[in-house]
Amino acid sequence: MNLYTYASPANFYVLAGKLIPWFSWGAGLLAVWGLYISFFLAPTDFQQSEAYRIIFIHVPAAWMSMFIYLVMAFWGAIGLAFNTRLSFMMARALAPTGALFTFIALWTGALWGKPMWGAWWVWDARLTSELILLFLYVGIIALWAAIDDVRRGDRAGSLLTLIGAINVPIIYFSVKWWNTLHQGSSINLMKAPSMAAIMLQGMLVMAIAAWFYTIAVALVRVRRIILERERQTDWAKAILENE
Amino acid sequence: MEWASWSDFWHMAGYGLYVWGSFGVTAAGVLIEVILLKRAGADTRRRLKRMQQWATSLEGEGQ
Amino acid sequence: MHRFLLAVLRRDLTLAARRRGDWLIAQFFFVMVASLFPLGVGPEPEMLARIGPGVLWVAATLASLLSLTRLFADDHHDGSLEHMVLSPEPTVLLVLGKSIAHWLIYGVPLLLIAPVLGIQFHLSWEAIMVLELSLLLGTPILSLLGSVGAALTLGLRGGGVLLTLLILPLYIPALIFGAGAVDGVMAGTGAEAHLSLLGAFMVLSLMIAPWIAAAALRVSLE
Amino acid sequence: MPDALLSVHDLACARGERLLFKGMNFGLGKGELLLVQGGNGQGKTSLLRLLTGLARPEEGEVRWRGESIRRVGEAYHGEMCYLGHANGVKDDLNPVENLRFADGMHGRAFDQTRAVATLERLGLSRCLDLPCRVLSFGQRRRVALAALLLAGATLWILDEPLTGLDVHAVVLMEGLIRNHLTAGGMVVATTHQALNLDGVAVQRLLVGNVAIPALM
Repeated sequence: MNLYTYASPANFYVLAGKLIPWFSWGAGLLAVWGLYISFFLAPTDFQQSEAYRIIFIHVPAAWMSMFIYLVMAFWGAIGLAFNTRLSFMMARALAPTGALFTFIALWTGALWGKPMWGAWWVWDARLTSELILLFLYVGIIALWAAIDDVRRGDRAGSLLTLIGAINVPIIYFSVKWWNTLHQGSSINLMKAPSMAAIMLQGMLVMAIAAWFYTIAVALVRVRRIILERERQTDWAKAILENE
Repeated sequence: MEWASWSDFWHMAGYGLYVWGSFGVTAAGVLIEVILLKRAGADTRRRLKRMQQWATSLEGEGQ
Repeated sequence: MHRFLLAVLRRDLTLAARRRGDWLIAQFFFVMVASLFPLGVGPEPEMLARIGPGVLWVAATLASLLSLTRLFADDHHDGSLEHMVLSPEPTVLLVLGKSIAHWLIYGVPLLLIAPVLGIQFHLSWEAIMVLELSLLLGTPILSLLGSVGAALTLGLRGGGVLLTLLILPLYIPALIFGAGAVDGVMAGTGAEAHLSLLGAFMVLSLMIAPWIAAAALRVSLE
Repeated sequence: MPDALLSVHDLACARGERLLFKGMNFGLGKGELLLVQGGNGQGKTSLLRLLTGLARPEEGEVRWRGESIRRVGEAYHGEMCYLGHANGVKDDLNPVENLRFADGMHGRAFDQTRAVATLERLGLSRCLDLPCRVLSFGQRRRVALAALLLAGATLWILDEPLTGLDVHAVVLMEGLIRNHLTAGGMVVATTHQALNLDGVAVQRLLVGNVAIPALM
């Protein structure tokens, strides 16, 4: 029994089935804990009053949106380099959740921006980069949807993810540069003068909850993808009959 | 404890719309994703099962 | 190696010369998109001069996308793409050659038309010079990154729209630095920083994009 | 098969999720012809694309001179010439120009007199200066065959080379294949039509599980 055992879809299917309940329950409990910190332990901010509580969603969602993209790029690169089927499936399983978190980050950013800056949307470097990240996610998902052949779709999607991953830092930098030129001083979202330890703790707990959720959802999705692709094999047929 | 009453809690010092709008949409997004995932999983399994039954019925006819 | 590159260039340029209508369409598209803006936002010279650089840059990216859908599609359709991929030279050189040919056919004419449109937008001579310089550095980026999208969407239904969706986000740095350079010179803050960043992005695209496009091409031909 | 230049080892090929064939093994040496047979959709074209290196096998590998074609890559392409369903002929160019660019792509010096002679030999003497757009399908196929002859490759991989050719051209093609084989060349071909190839070492390979009646 070693790591390679789980690289085979059949074994990973079983392993994922065992892991899903743990991650789901973990995500639920952590979310409850995180929400408790967000609403009952974290004090009112003297500048932003209660509106700042949005960061407990906004910041973890923004972290996740970028991190999931990087993980997708990682799996894509592994798949292209070593021709491992499972890594392509992981990349596919992660994309919709990444797009969801990107959308949440944008939505909460707008709802936070309105009371803080008096505008639903500002062309701030972070928000703009996040919007472009959403475009990248949509592009990748659309490319997968357009390609019927599984192998071609896997590789094409991974190549697009990779060139996007190289481009995202450049985009972020360029938008930031553009932003400072056009607005004089950029509005810094994270410049909360007194970031209390309890706030940081709340964001971390929420971020870990989001992690557990992402893993659980991705595992469910990857199990479905495995079953669909391996339906000709004996073990998949046996699973279908027994379920 | 920060809140004097439940209505205070929902009011969020006048920022209720923004705070609950954020948390609400997040919860809705997660919920929708989970429901869609459940449904897609069930659909896939049902479809694959039917395809399999069809394949075995064809084999039966062939013999 | 460079003989192969030259052969690809000569081939694509000859083919483009045989079908002048095709590449004129993209240039007319560029002119038309740019001309729609004054009609949409009004003819005030100050406003046009302010939005001019951005409009011309956006129009240039759209015009390049319009022509990119056919970068590999025609050769794929008649089978010559397979023959070229099966040549004894690396596919990277093929992609690089075709990107350079695309730039010569579609990018260079934009450089010639842009000053005329710049005058329409009441840009100063200085601004037009910088616009030219930024397009000179920036349009190769459009061809290079576009080749990745063209290779990925080769032979797909609705490939043209998909190509736009995939590639436009990647163009954003070029758009920002390019239009920013002209803005900078108009605002009196200088264009050097923008132009050097644009140049750096061009060099980076030149080093990375052909490799990814070549890999994408092999995937799409499988 | 000790002297097999082209060899295939435990090759498996899938289209979509359907496995077309697996565990395929064969070798082909100098002067040998391999006829790939099988019904529609059984993977003849897929096999040919695997042999060219355009497609990637599900399992196993294709070797040229004992080395995987993935590794030798471009060196292999220099000794191989592929003619697929599409001719690879540009409609906007005339036959001579087509051959010139084909030579350029393969890094060969273009020999105008030889190209013209080849085209004339293939019965295209009257359309040398016409754009290929106005040529018939069979004539365009002949232009593609001229490119194949000029390529001077050891291994020809031909997918339905006789499609669209008239009786004379088929006879001509048979002669070309025979000459190529006696000169030490190798051919892998699929065809639905009968080929008259007396005195040639023919290997037959049936792809897929559906047996079809012998074609010749």
